[in-house]
Amino acid sequence: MKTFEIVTHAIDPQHYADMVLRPEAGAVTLFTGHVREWTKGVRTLYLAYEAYVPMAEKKLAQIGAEIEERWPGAQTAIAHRIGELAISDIAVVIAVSSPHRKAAYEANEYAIERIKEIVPIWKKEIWEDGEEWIGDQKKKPEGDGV
Amino acid sequence: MKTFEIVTHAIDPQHYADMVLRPEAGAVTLFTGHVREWTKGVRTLYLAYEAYVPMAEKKLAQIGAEIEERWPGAQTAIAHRIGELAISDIAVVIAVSSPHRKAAYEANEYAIERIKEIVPIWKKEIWEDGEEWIGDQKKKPEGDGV
Amino acid sequence: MITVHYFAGLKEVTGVSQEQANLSGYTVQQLAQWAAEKYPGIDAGAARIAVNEEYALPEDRLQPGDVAAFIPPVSGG
Amino acid sequence: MITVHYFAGLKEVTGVSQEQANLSGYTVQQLAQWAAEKYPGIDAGAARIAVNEEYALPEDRLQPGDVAAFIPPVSGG
Repeated sequence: MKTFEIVTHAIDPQHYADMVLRPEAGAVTLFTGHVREWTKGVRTLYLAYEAYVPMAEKKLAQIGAEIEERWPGAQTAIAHRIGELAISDIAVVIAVSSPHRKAAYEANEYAIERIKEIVPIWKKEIWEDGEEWIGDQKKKPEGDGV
Repeated sequence: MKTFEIVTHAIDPQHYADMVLRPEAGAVTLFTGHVREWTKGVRTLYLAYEAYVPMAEKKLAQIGAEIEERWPGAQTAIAHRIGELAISDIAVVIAVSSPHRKAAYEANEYAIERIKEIVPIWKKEIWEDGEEWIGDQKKKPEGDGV
Repeated sequence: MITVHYFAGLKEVTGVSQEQANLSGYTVQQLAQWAAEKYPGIDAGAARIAVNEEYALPEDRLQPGDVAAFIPPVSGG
Repeated sequence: MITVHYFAGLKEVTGVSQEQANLSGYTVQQLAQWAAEKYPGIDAGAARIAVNEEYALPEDRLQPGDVAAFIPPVSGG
């Protein structure tokens, strides 16, 4: 598997944690974003994700390079799943290892923020009474996304 | 297994992530603290951890309760391993789930800070030329722990 | 010829996920205008345009064989 | 009788991980003084004292059957 990838199958988060582990790493942070059943009182049945796959993988790798530059010694692995996802399925996994914990937390949170800014992946929410492509999460009220 | 526990065997972090997952959780953060080979130019051969087990488990549970109070909706599971640990072994795992990601990151970092303050666990570092019980990490220069 | 990709909501408006068009020499801005005329329903202004899998500037010019893509506001994660 | 636990570096100084002592009625502060006299090498001042698995105050008083523990500065994680 690749360090930065778009996948169409269920994500095994431990695999990405293992990829970034090395003897000089004292801390590993692993973030998983899951399909949430309720958003603002509306019940989601499932989600469908689409990506511009080759560009998305390049942008994920770019985020990894940005992290290595900002937090020297930090190493990153990221995967995002596309296709139809059920409640609690993992949509995205971010693993960051670092000698010290502070960088591992900060860099991990940076990665998810950047994914929501620059990586060409789109989410469609399917509810009981309709569906909608979600976009421009930056314009939404704070706390709406995961 | 328990949600807050001291263990003497290898830690499977995924187990703790699974314990905190539920339909309303959009984000899960998983922190693992690993035995690091080099600290300030000194090579660690292995570590030995000791705990006051019943009190340590109570204090881990207390941290979980503090998190639930500070970040409503956040759920936590924590395990710390004791005994002899080799380089890269997991010493501690912290899993936090939350509807939204910000709380999951913040609460997870809070948990490791609190562990280093109040949980009766002690680390002995064994080097090529000696060994020492480590204590009072708060007094150390920043960046020394994981 | 230029390959043009459409994604997510844009794809549902255009009805195609990709097409070939004779747009060599167009700037990225002209590509956006071309699409807005061809597909009146699309909000080309809200989308960014990528050329060869990298975000492009309005004044960048398309070369034969380039792959362009309309990137509506992203919502991964 | 009171059970007293010693951990980590303190245990290496005392040579015992736990012992029974007739300390009922002592305050936590008096317990610390008792240990400092019995084991001159221990830095009882750097340790916190727990009673029945909860951090105790210097003025808390030991009851028969209580379990006390010297908690040197912790270093988990």
